[in-house]
Amino acid sequence: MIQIKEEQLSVEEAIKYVSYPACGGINTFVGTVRNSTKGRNVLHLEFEAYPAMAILELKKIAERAKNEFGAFEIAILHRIGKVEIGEAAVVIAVSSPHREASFAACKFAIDTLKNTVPIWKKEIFEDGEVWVSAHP
Amino acid sequence: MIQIKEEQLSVEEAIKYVSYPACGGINTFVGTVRNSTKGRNVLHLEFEAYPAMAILELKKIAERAKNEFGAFEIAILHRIGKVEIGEAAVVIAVSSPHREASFAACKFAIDTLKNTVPIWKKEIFEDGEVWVSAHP
Amino acid sequence: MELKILLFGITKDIIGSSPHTLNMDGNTVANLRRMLIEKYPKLAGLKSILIAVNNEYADEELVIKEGDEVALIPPVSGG
Amino acid sequence: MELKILLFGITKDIIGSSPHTLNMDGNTVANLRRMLIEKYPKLAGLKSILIAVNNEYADEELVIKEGDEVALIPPVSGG
Repeated sequence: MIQIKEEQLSVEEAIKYVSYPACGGINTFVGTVRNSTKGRNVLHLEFEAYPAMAILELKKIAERAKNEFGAFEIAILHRIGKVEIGEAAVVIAVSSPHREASFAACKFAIDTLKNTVPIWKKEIFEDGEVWVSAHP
Repeated sequence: MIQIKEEQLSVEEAIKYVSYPACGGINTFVGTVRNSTKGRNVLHLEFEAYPAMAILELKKIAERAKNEFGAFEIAILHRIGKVEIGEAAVVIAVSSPHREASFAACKFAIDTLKNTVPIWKKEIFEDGEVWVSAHP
Repeated sequence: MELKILLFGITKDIIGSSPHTLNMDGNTVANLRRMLIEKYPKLAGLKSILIAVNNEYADEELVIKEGDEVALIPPVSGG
Repeated sequence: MELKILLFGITKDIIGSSPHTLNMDGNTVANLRRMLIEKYPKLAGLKSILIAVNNEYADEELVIKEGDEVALIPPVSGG
């Protein structure tokens, strides 16, 4: 299950999707919006995606999670638009017969997502806004 | 939050408990009951605990997860009694300001739980039952 | 010393109902372990057997006192 | 060749609205990159800038053809 959407993300839904009677472990990562960055108060975030390409890159991650990291099933959900403090920006759930693979595949998925998937985060402060990681 | 209980476990509840505005990552592990072990069909599991000591050992894990692995908050829920195929036997949720710590602390918690916490699992088959890991 | 021992999992199957009452010779955890294995040889077939005193895993040299909560801990398998 | 380029995040702030239409000299990704940085020097200040052609990250040597979907990809920051 790969989704990019404006609505709130459901961990339960992701876990349900990856649950199979043959799987004994499900690892989940939820990336939430923090209230500060480098000591500055963040009001909220805004995420923009290049949807068609982002979906393709997410599918590549899902395939590699299964083929190289032993994931049995994987769900990756990413929020776009305005996301409030504390809300989930990303949810990843990975099932596997044994737990080690679920941890490794989930870690691979979030690390790779942050490097390759065309989604951009803007931090909104009281006195301005910044596209995260844009500048050296 | 440390709980050992007969009722179904809620991942949402665990995640909610560890969520803080200062935390950007929550890693969760759900251990579910598999339908087979070494090729034999499992009907269901039964978990028994030495409750007072199990709670103490779980508290030690929670402390180490915070002090040694950078967890900001941690929830560990373990089911006892009869647990059906596909249901969660254990739920661990760990929050941290940055995601690496949440993965490491969650992995430490489940690995250590399986080694030190006095809880026992009995697999019920069609033609018998076995206390898991009791014999070499 | 008369000791009440809490049994769990397979040790309950081997020894009987919990708590199990036992008249102990000597007073260390090592003494208790030796007595139990003599009386219930099947315990020796387990992958491991630890003894907890007052909710903590105990060393072999620990001296058990009247009123301590003593439990046999067969290999754990939670999670 | 007239090219329509999709812009996202900070590249939209620097260049303007998306898609951005551009008359391209040459036909490789490298040509396009050079043109854009000459015209919009602020792009050179970004940590990185990749070019995607038809939803795939493109090498510098790739030849862009009429009708290809071309996008500027500033440093991603999802998750």
